[in-house]
Amino acid sequence: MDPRLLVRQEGLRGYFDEFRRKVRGGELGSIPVVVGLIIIWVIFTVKDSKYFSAANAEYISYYMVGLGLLSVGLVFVLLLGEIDLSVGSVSGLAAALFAVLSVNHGINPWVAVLLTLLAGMAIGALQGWIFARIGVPAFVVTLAGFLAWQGVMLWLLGSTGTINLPDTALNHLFSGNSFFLNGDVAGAYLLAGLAVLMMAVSLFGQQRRRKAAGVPYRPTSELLLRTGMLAVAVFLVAWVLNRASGVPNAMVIFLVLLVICDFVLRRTRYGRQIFAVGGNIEASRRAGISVPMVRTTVYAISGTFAALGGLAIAGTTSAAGQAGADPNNLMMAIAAAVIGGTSLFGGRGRVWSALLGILVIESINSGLYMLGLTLDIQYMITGGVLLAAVIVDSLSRRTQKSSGRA
Amino acid sequence: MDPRLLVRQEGLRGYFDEFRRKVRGGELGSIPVVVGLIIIWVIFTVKDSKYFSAANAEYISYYMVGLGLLSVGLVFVLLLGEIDLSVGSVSGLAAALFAVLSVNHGINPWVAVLLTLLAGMAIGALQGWIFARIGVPAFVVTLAGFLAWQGVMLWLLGSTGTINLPDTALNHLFSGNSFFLNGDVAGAYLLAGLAVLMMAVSLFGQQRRRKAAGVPYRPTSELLLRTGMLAVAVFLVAWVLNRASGVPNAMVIFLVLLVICDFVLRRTRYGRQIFAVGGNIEASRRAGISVPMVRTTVYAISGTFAALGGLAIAGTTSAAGQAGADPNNLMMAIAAAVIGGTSLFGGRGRVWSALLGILVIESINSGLYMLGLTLDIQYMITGGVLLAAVIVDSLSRRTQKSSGRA
Amino acid sequence: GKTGSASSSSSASPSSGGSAVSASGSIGLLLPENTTTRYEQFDKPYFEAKVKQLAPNVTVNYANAGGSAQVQAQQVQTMINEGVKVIVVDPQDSTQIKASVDAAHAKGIKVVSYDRLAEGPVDAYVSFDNVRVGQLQGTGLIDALGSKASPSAKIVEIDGAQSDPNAAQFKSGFQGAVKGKLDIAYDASGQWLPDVAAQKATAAINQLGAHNIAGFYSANDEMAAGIATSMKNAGLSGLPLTGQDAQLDAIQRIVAGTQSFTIYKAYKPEADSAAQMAVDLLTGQSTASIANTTQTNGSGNKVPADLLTPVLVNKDNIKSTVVADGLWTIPQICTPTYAAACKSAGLE
Amino acid sequence: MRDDQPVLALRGASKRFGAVQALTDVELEVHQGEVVALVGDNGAGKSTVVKTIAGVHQIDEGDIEWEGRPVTIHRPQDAQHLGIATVYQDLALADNLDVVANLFLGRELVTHGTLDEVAMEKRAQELLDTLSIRIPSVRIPVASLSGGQRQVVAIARSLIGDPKVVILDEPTAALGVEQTAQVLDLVERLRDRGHGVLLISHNMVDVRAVADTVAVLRLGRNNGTFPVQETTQETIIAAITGATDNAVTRRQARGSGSNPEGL
Amino acid sequence: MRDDQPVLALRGASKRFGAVQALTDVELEVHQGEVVALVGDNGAGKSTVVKTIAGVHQIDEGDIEWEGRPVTIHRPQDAQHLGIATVYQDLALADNLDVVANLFLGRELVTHGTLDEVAMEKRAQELLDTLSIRIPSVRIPVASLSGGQRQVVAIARSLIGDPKVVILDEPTAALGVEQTAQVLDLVERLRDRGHGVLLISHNMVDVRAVADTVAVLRLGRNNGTFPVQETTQETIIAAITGATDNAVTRRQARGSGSNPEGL
Ligand SMILES: Nc1ncnc2c1ncn2[C@@H]1O[C@H](COP(=O)(O)OP(=O)(O)OP(=O)(O)O)[C@@H](O)[C@H]1O
Ligand SMILES: Nc1ncnc2c1ncn2[C@@H]1O[C@H](COP(=O)(O)OP(=O)(O)OP(=O)(O)O)[C@@H](O)[C@H]1O
Ligand SMILES: [Mg+2]
Ligand SMILES: [Mg+2]
Repeated sequence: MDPRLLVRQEGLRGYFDEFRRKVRGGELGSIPVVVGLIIIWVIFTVKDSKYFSAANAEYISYYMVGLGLLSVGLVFVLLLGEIDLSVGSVSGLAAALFAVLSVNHGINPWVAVLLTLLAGMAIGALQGWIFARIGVPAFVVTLAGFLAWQGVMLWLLGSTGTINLPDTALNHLFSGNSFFLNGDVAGAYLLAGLAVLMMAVSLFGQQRRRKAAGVPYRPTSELLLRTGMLAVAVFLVAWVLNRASGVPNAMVIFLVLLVICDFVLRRTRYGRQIFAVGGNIEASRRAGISVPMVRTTVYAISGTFAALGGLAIAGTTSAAGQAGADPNNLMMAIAAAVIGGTSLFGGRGRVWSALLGILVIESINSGLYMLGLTLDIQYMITGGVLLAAVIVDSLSRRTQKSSGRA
Repeated sequence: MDPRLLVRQEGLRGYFDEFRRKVRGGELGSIPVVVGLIIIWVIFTVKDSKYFSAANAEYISYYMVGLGLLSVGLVFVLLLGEIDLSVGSVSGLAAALFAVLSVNHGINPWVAVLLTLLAGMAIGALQGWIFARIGVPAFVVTLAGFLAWQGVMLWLLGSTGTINLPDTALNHLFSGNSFFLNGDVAGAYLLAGLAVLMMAVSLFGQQRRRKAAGVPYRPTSELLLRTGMLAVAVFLVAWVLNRASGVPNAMVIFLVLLVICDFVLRRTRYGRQIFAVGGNIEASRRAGISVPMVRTTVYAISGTFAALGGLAIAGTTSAAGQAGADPNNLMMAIAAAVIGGTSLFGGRGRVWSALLGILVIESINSGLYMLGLTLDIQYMITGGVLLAAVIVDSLSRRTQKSSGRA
Repeated sequence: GKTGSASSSSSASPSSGGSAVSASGSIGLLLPENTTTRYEQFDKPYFEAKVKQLAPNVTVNYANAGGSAQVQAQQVQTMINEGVKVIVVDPQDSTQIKASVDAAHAKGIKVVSYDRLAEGPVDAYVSFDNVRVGQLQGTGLIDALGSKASPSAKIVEIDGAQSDPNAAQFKSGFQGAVKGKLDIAYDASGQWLPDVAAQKATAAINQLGAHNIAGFYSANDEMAAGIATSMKNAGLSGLPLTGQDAQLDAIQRIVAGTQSFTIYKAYKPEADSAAQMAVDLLTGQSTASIANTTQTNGSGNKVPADLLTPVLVNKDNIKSTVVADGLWTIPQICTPTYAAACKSAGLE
Repeated sequence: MRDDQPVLALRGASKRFGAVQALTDVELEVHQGEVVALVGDNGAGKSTVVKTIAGVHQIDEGDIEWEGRPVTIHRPQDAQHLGIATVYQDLALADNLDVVANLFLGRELVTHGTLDEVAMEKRAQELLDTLSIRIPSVRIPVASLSGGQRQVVAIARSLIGDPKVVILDEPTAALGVEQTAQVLDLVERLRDRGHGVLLISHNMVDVRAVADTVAVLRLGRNNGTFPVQETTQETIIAAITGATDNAVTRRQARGSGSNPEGL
Repeated sequence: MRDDQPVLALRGASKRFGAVQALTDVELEVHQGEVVALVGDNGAGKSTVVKTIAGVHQIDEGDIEWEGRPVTIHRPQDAQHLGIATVYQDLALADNLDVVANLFLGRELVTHGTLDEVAMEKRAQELLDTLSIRIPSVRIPVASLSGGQRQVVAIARSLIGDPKVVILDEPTAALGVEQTAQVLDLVERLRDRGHGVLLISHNMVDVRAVADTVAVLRLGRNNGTFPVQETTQETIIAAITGATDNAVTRRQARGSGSNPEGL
């Protein structure tokens, strides 16, 4: 053990000491965003008491899904240090494609979903391939996609205009009146219990293995604290959502995908390769990683999530229309990932940032819609809050940098 | 002299040999874009013979100015390896501000122009400062600006909506019926002659100084060739524009600004600092360059050009309205800079890329508009051509990389 | 008990049989976009004022979707959560709004479709007839062309955004009116954007040749600003140019002679009518007093409707229409630049 | 010099970068159980040779032979699959990843499809201990390591997997005296185990200590191959600098006059 | 040791990076006309000392004294203005700029507000010639230079302007034998002209050749300061490694047994 390393003391005590040292050194992690979120909630509640209601919590947890899914795909791309400007257009195209397939051509809705997701994946892979193999900057490829896929969408919808979607299959799951276990109270608590269990199994299992191998491990007190905090949070959310109609199925799908993506990024070879390429392309190449493969697949993932997000957005209106490819969706999805803490410069971030960021954005949106402000004020506030959220984050990261940890 | 260096032979012969070697090695410079431009012209001329007319040349040279000005500002930002997403919104805001100041408040139009440009500069500087000093990623700051300035614009125009601009002062210069020397044939040739003269003086002056100092210099034959090629190009353009109404004053303003910016970037300390920061921030910092100063001022420049571009765009409609902050303008301005050859990764590029890129984009636009295609086809073609233009460029750069020159 | 709080709040409403003046509750007003001035400038304040006059205790919750159907859906949901009793919605996308209308209907909330006819179980509808607007533009253009109107007279048509269903209605109204009477030689979408419209107009001029063009169709005033500039640059200022919305800048151009006319859809009667319908529905009364006709919407529902007639405004009737209605005042129109033209047009 | 077939050989390799002819007709052989030192002036082309063999650049002309048959090495993977491990002069580590992740990059240990972080951490700790480097924690990002620490991480990287030929481009440049000694020990251990080693170094003392053969490169061309045992340091330096009268000899001449050795 | 005031001194400097205490109470003095060698194991904190003095990092505790009075150095500019020129171990050149532009970065020659490219190119050529490095052309981007070429560019950079103290962090690590000799000559010239030089190196031969004083750093703390003339190499190495029994001595012991010096 290096004598210069300031080691954490044993036990809960040491955990708090380290926490205090980290806060002073600016290693705040998600704390500024969470604090920001609470401030946003307080302000809107003061403005309109209806804001702090179970109904609004449900509203947020439902409407965050569409953009949130786009954002998850973008986290993968951002981890590479790249950008995907086409996600908004791809999501619009996916909704249109699905509608044309399932409504106009009468294909089985699940098959249509599958075809749509495959189309999203193919689009992403194509863009990724042009970027990775031909070397066109990703910004340009996806900017071209931004325009071209929008064109394809308009062409697809050309003769019919907006198409209403039936309330079946995935559309039902993504619609606003589909809840986990039909909104039974047990459903929400079941999900919460599952989350806590997974966390506990993962943490304690890891501790056991590390102990056995004789490498440093986290003390049991810390693990209990972490599990406990998660438990409080998820059961609170479950309780609130139960006071409204339960847990929207859309949210369940979103959370399950988040867990899977988190696993892929942190615990598999492929995830490690994504981080490596995002950190240093030349080093990755020399380490034998196929950089073009990683790039192509990451764009395919982004395209798939864009398609899924498009279906979720279409679910909120039960229709696929020409306005589906809203460029604001793109901006907001990127903003969510960044607010949540994923670096734009690659190699640093987590999929959970998509959740955290989209929570911030939807919390602002729902408040603004509720207050019925005119659009000019609304734009200014969204812009301002976005900025404030990131200023806090950047300031904390600056302190961090000056103490050598960035 | 290093024996490994393949030196160019003396005389014109050597020049051509080197040129051939460069083409084979993929160091094509602007050639792919120019070839692409010619292909675009040929295709549209085949589709509609009116495309290849003096009137259309005049059309392109006039309508390219607004977006071109946005693009020039963006080149500065791209040279830093950053992005400015707010230019579209700032340009809309600038037009609105100018209209409110000069029409609603009756302020002298030149004073109003000055105030508008100052406002653009201040906005840019504010964004740059937040980025440079607080450390918020530029992407996020300008994304916030993208939203917020649009809000301010709506609020400014709130009570009156669209405002008609009088045909005076800068608005006259930016309007479609204002020509250099009132469209006199001599005007165009005067400008062409001036350009050739400047080029010749600069090239031969440099040769003389280098000769005197005993460092390597370009042979006279090469200088003559370069000057000659420029002369052919500019006199041809002058002749074509004279067949229509002459050289639009908007274009003259654009070209003069391009020359100034090129000078600043290539021949001054400040320009060198921009390239250095774009190449390696830490090296610049250690060399005593104030990185935050460079960043803040570059964003101020971008803001100023956005404001000027906004006035130019308003000039094309003689009105400032709420649709001024079109997000497509942003996308097109970035695309122009990149198509023209400015790297998105910083440290590599020229302001002339704004001219070249916007020429490509307006050539496509004018053709598509002339054919009166529907929006879906239009989107698909613009996206496709954008992609094709950059694929060629990237492919040439790849050959280059494999021979070690990228 | 999962169907929760929202339904309980809505089931209470229709008890207050008394005078409208004492009614309480809230009405949601949802407008679609903000690139044209009308919504936040006129419709919203007129509507709020009328509601205040009819029922002082009723509050109006407002939301503007900024041109996004998806945002509008979220806004409807917010209104439902807030417990409004009537929703007045100008749908950004009249098909896509159906799910929101269904959701509101399921909670017992009444829906008034404003300006554009929404799909779904809508309770009342007030609007100007979009097809009629296009027809008026067509006949107005033919009138403005006068003796030059002929089946070979070449017209440049710049439509609204392809993604906006209204644009298609204007277009079909216009094309129906001029069919066989004029030659539409160039037809493209200006995307509701003036700079795009200006460029397309210039492209059309280059394509057709300036001398071969008889007139220009612009779907609205915003784009007419750009087209007028392109016409001026090509020396075609004298040719007819259409518009719609009676924007201030368009009125000024009409005064100056660079635009022939605009279509004025008086916002106040429309907003008043909608407010009356909303208050009626809020208090459980029938809308029959105002809704004198019915319209069938895209999903087959027969909706009681009040269809208002648009007015064509040209140099001759500015005073009796937009000025008389208080939409614009003479000092607003006759700025120093337009003083001389105003004088000759008889506006002082 | 051994008489068996070289495991790795370069035949008439040439490489051009733009207008610079970096390598011209370079020949090089590495046998099993042999340490070949590649020396030369700055910019002589040594690192270019290394990158050529490792698949970072491709040669314009000439061949690479592996165990007697010509091979094409397009990408770094190709070299790795042959059994060539390389430590580059420009280290190329992923700064955002921690020491363990960098060590195992591209060769992660996996159980049931999941990264086996525990096993990797344990093995990393052991590897670094044998190179006697002090790194505060194997879980800190490589960005925060000192120059020497980074170099040791890169060297340790090349020992994971079981390469047949190890190429070390100035491995001890940033290392302290003790770490340098460890790396030289390591090179000897590799040789004794029958690996081929290509070592690039400017330090003649180190080269003479471990190398069997010295290949000199000068301005991108071969400038002689010498068996270490039978060659004086002066001969090698003359081959490197291209002259017997050079800054080194002048300095030594002056040194022995004005500034006598020792105390 | 001279009795005049040190031109640069570090008093009780401490620096922490996150959970790593990189420097603890470090003392250091550099006098005019003196070459101080700062040596120590990898990760001992040498580069951190350099960056602290040069304004890249700030110290947490302690003082920097310049000509006797305490100064604060927040930014690299501050150090430059005092007259400190630094060659960093991680070179930090702008890869996209050519050699000339990098040499003069931040100190461009200007006539009439315009960059005087001709004068800069001439001067650059001269400077590089004195360091006897071969660079194909001073107009190629630094990205395409070899490791040693880059290092020489960085060293040449520090000589532009007229610094009072020159700090060199492992300047000869990547250099060939001839270039190393040139740099050592340069260090002696600097000393003779009355500049103070702080030289960091792992090469004991070089250190003993040019340094007047050797300061040893171990695990972020001072571990002795020795006048070169009166100290044996073994003493210094023992101070660096913290033990007289280390890999170096073991290797030497073995070496003298199995692998006798010389031919
Ligand atoms: N990517 C590149 N592009 C252009 N030129 C290059 C490139 N890489 C190397 N060169 C040139 O090739 C020559 C040889 O470089 P190389 O890096 O192989 O030298 P080296 O022998 O390793 O030197 P050092 O001892 O300084 O590391 C140099 O003149 C260098 O300028
Ligand atoms: N930016 C940083 N963030 C965190 N830790 C750092 C940072 N820079 C250096 N360190 C730590 O500080 C210690 C000293 O590093 P430093 O670079 O000063 O060593 P050094 O003496 O120069 O070593 P070398 O001889 O290998 O160059 C190391 O343990 C390193 O891990
Ligand atoms: Mg090298
Ligand atoms: Mg160091």
